[in-house]
Amino acid sequence: MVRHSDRCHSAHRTLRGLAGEGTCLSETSFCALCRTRRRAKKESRTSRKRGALMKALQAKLKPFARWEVSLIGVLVLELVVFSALSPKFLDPNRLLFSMSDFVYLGIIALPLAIVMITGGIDISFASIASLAAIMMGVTFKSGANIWVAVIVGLIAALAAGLINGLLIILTRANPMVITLGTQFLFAGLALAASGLGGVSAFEGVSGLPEEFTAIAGGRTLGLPNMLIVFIIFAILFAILLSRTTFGRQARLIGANPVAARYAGFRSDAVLIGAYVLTAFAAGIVGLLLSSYVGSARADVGSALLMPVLTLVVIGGVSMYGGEGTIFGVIVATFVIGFLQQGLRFAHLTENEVAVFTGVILVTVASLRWWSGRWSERVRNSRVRRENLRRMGTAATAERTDVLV
Amino acid sequence: MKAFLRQREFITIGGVVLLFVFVGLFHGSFIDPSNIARVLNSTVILALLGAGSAIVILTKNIDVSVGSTLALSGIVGAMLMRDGAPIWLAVMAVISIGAILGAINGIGVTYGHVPSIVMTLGTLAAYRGISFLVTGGYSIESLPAAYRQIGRVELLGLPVLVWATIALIGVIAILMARTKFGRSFYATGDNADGAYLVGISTNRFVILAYTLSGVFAALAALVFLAQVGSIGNQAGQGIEMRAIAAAVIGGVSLTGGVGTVTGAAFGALFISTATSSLSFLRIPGSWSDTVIGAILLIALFADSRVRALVSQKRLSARYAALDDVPRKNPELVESEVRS
Amino acid sequence: MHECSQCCEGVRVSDIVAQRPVVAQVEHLWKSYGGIPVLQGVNIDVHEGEIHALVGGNGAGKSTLMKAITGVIDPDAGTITIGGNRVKNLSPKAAHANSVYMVPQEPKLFPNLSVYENVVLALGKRKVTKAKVAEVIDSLGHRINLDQPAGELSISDQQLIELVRGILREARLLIVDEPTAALTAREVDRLFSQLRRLAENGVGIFYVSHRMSEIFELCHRVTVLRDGNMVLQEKTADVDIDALVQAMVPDAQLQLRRNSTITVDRACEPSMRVANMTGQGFANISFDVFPGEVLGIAGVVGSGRTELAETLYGLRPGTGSIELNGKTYDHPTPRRSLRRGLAYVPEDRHAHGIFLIGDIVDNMVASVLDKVSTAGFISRSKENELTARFSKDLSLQAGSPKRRLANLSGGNQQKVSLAKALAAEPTVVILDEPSRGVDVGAREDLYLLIDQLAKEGLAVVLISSDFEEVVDLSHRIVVMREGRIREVLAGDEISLKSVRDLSFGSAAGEDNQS
Amino acid sequence: AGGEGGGGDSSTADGAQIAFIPKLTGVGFFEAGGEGAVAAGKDLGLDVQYLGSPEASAAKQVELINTYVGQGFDAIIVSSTTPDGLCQSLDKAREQGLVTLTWDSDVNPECRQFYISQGTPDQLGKMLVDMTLEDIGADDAAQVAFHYSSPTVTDQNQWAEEAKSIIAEDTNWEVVDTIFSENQTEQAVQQAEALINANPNLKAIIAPDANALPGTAQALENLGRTDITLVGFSTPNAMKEYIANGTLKRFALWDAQAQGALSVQIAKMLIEGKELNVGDKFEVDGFGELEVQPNSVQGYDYEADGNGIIVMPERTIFTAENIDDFDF
Ligand SMILES: Nc1ncnc2c1ncn2[C@@H]1O[C@H](COP(=O)(O)OP(=O)(O)OP(=O)(O)O)[C@@H](O)[C@H]1O
Ligand SMILES: Nc1ncnc2c1ncn2[C@@H]1O[C@H](COP(=O)(O)OP(=O)(O)OP(=O)(O)O)[C@@H](O)[C@H]1O
Ligand SMILES: [Mg+2]
Ligand SMILES: [Mg+2]
Repeated sequence: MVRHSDRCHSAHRTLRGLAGEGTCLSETSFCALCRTRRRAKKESRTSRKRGALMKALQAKLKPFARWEVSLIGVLVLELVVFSALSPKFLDPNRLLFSMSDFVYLGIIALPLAIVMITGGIDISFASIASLAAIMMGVTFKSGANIWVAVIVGLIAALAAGLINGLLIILTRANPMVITLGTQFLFAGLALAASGLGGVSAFEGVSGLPEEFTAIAGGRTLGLPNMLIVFIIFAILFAILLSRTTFGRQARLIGANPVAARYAGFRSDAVLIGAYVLTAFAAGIVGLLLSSYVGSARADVGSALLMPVLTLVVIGGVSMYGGEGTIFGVIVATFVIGFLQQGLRFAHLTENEVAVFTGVILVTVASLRWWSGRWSERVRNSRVRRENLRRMGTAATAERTDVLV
Repeated sequence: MKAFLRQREFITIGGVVLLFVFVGLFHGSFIDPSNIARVLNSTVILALLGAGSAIVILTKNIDVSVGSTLALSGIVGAMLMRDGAPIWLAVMAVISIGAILGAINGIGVTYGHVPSIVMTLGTLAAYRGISFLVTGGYSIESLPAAYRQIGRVELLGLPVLVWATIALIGVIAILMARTKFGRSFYATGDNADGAYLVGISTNRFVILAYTLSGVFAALAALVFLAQVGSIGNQAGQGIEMRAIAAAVIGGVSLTGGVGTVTGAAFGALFISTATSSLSFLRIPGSWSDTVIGAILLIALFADSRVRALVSQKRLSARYAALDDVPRKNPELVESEVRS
Repeated sequence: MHECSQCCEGVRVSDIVAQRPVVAQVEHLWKSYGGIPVLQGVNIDVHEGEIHALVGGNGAGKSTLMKAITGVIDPDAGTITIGGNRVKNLSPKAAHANSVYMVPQEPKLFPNLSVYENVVLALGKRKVTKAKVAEVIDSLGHRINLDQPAGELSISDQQLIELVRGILREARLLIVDEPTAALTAREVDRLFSQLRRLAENGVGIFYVSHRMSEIFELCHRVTVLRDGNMVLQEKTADVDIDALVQAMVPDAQLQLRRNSTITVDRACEPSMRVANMTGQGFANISFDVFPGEVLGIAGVVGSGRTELAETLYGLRPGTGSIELNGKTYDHPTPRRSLRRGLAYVPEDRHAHGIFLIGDIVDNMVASVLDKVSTAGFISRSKENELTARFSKDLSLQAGSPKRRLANLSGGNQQKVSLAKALAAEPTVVILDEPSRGVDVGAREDLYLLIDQLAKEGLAVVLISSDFEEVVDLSHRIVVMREGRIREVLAGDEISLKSVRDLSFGSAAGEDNQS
Repeated sequence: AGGEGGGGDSSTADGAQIAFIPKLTGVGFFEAGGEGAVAAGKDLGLDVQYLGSPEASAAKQVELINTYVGQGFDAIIVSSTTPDGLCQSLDKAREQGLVTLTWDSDVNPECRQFYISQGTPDQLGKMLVDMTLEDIGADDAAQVAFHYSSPTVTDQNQWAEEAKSIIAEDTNWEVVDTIFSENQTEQAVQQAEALINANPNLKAIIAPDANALPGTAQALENLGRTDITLVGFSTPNAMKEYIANGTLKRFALWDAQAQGALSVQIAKMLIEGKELNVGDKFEVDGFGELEVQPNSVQGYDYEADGNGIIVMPERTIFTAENIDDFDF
């Protein structure tokens, strides 16, 4: 009894501490509150015990049902199968370096996952990548320092993201159509910018300085730079989504935007933030690709849309918002990247690769649901058998219990 | 509710008219009957795809595979025609393939429990890949002249294909608005749990919606063959986004349960009017994306304003009505408010 | 214990109802979620013309059982017999074909379809005219525009439409899951006569409720579920409230009635003062509420209380002046309200109150994210601590704090919604229908809590359509009707009758004895 | 690759792997080129793979090239979507000992060894104008328009620019519009229809794109216009119909299959270690004697050993008389 109320007091102090000034809860009454709860607790103790057992069981099983874990399984399977098919596939150096060919998709997919977790979507990022690239190119061509040009490109991307976000919160229209509109708009502006900058759209801006073109193809500490950028983004966004108030609000807005309003979230700011982050990543990718292919062009981003969306979706992000993790997107990046590479190593044509990727995408998504259901069934029937057995022994006692 | 929806379609129609007037001011020949007929004619494909997408969106799903469905079904039809199959047979084949491809999407979404965007992204890639494999990469040329002639037959100044599309969409619209069958699509999208609970076979309606979308894509393919006279593997690439845009501009809500196929068709008309106005406005081809994007955004912005206005009006009308409720007990209404 | 129900019938049958044929029978029904058993071999049946009450604490498995009978969920094991035929792979459609219909606990209407379409679509092949629908709504003592989209209805009107569906459905087995949670006494009464009429026509009815008095008034038989086990099944004539409660919550001492003896110090500054508020659906509202006071706002459905609350909280536009803790508060927004110490627990839990796909921690700290974080980074330990505290204080029976709200029972969801508001440490809290769908044990907790909050100096504004509840808990009661304050009752003026009469605007309250 | 029998020091090319990459797949022209290349490979005992992406994208081509380098191919022949975008990966390929050629659409000359050209922009641009000149006098104040795939593709833009500058210098024509149809046939038809309706006095449309040309022809046919001259580049199979019914009188192309075959033959020579320099003349089966031309014919100012342009000897103008002799 004493111990209990002690706990109450200290707990209350902590709570007050959290709440800061201005709370009106008095300590004693709060503890009176605590006391009145004891009865209810006693009542539920029996069910708790059983619950605890189940929980332990569940905790053991849970990670295996997780989507991300099955993705890792798929990844391992891929590596095994493809290296069996073609020994050159597993050459570590090649494997490492070839990551540059797809991790840039992941760089956009990471913040896009956050956008989709808020229940939105952005399909204009491909155009934003192009816009950033061409703004950078045009600025460079007009005589500016390459790093100034890079900053101009990124500012263009940020502005584009801001436009997306503002349009979405101002019109309250569906983000998909808004960004469909801005997709055209930004792609068009990229072309227009190259025209106004005196760059013919089909040539782009070449002759970018060595220090810039060396970035995307280069290595640091033995790792391809593209991969390093991806890792940095991955860490940043993983923390952002899971550890910050921004990420929490983003997820809960996706879960229930109305309840978010009732809970006093800064929904507009969070939404704008998500779109700006996506645009920023798209801008980075636009610049990286420019560096990678050695010239700034108005169409560097043109083929990004579907692959990036595929990554996000395979990564386990729900289209309806509220669910998804950065880790899933990270794994998905490698799953899809190595899958396509491996299929090419197996001498499949691009069309066969497309068919294969499509089929895998659908199958994996379907298996996700069915395997969850299957494991739930197994678990439930085991629980039932256990309980039946226990009840069998206690049956007599219980029966009298009820009859009384 | 119906009144409001009708109103919503009027907004799109108003937009189309405005666009015509605006471009007509710049370039009189834009509103020549012959040019209007041409615009309508080039709307047909998008209108069909938009209507199909609309039905799927109504059930709170999405179909981004319509472009690939168009390509695959059209290619098979074109090959049949090229190889001398009777036209009716080829037409039936195209429609059945469309239906099958659509149904595959629907079954994946329902029984496979694959989220609709994932399912159709997958089939978007797969169907197009298959059509490449079917053709070996070549486009199918030289379709029978008899078939291509269909694209050019006119009736009362409009191509028959336009009439046929109007009729088809009209029938579907009535079906969707007036029958329990049609309303069940709305119910499924509006509240799938609720629909299931009251005994609507939501799975069946989702599959049906996708099948219809596939059939519409196949019909679009038939129009494509008649109007274009050949079909390649690139056919319909990227058109799915425009089809969805058409539906949304026409008032179909991506959250399901709201909108009409007629609206989607008008949305398509809006887009194709905007696209074909560029040459008339003397806008260089390289600016076309910018202009189309801007028009789309302006349309969405205007739409959101109008919608906000309408709902505000409705709300105040509602509460005004609340005030007018005849007091049941006049003597008590006057009771003093103490505080 | 399954043998019990049989032996009970065999020996003690005296009621005519019990001799009629069985409409539906469930045997050894098992259902688990994620390895946690929710139904553990339940046996239950209902006869033609019988109204069979099903009671139990939050999460006891009542709704789950009913969902299994209507095919909404798939039981793990057990048999379901309807009309003498054993059914397998039941779906709602198949259940309807067997003339079984359920009015769900949470209304599940089609928000964008008209009210009429909502009713018609639920009737399968049966055809009804608008006039017929209007007639049924009228018979429940209500008027609703049939062409209006259902999404615009208040939650209680939505519940009513669900009931209309059930009544028009003409099922042989009708299940109503907590239909009265959002209804007022008069409507409840009308509903009861409808249900009795149906029963007289031979319909078997499962009636799920947390309101004990209703059960004795309406039902022939009662079954109590606890933790997925059937712990009592008796004719209502043979048991009393105490026995039921004892079965539900073995250790609880019930004290539903509580006469507020606390006196409120009106000399001090009011926590909130509202003057001349006018907004959507209400006009000229003025009141004040003092620290330690429970101010009830009573009224019937549609009297504009929710709108008033939402306007004060900053969710809707309105004019008038608000004073919070002595400072004027202009242009409210939810965020600023929470900062200034005004919290709101919404009426529509699922849509507004909680994040169904979030876990308990997510929900509880949602409105105090700033407080559990430093420089934008959430502290895991702080949020877990806060969650643990409130889970304990509200005796949340939810297992792991990582459980999703969607998987909690309605009552536990309500507790989380409440905790979310209280976590903001408000000085004024507006509770909108807080006991909606909350079981007896938890409701008792809730009342104690409200009482306690008031004792601690919190000003509580209690909006409720349960007149008994308002009368019992409030120091003063504002009665609203048609958007206006009709009366403010205090002290001895407060009685069930006065509140009822004022709410309905006539002596019509007489036809109800609740 | 370098170490694995492919490199310049080896003298046999038997079984060598060659990747023949189009800008994009699914377009008749590229498929024909691929077919020619694969067939030539079979004749020569090489493993030629025609591999490309359905979308024209620089990043995708980089990815493909990297994959083939990783797989140890011996030569890469690419129709580039960008002048300098592939340079890094082609450089890497060359470091690994692969033969790097371009066909159809070039990259900057320093990034590849040889470019197997269908004709210089001068030649092709002039050809477009010449074909138009057969119907419209240079002194007419005629309105003409261009129609091709996109403002970002290199070759078509080069030809169009060349043609436009010839038009500006040598004729009285006015270029009223340039429209793009992004490789979409139905857009090609619709855009062309809009173009024609918007410019009632239009006299000629120049469509140097395998997709835009048939699309425009279909548009003319749909609108029943026979008074507009249509010329351009496309494959004969796609145009037979329109030549037969008189929608257009002539268009041009080079033999895409031959271009593919020629590229493979040159790749084989290089794999076998043959050195080629500007001015060298050499015999190729089916093509007679060819000469390595300097990069300057394409307007570049980079020249180096083992680097140059090999121009296909002939281009064909298709008319009603000769079109039935071709099948691709
Ligand atoms: N979909 C689900 N997934 C996991 N658990 C669930 C699910 N639905 C219900 N549960 C759990 O099953 C138990 C029984 O829930 P049910 O809704 O049947 O309770 P109830 O008796 O109706 O309670 P209430 O009176 O609060 O409505 C609860 O503990 C709940 O958490
Ligand atoms: N957003 C809205 N648009 C139109 N009408 C609304 C809206 N919200 C509520 N209403 C209507 O306003 C009326 C008043 O509803 P409200 O819920 O405020 O009443 P209340 O007094 O809180 O009653 P209760 O909470 O018991 O339903 C209801 O008829 C409701 O349908
Ligand atoms: Mg329940
Ligand atoms: Mg209310």
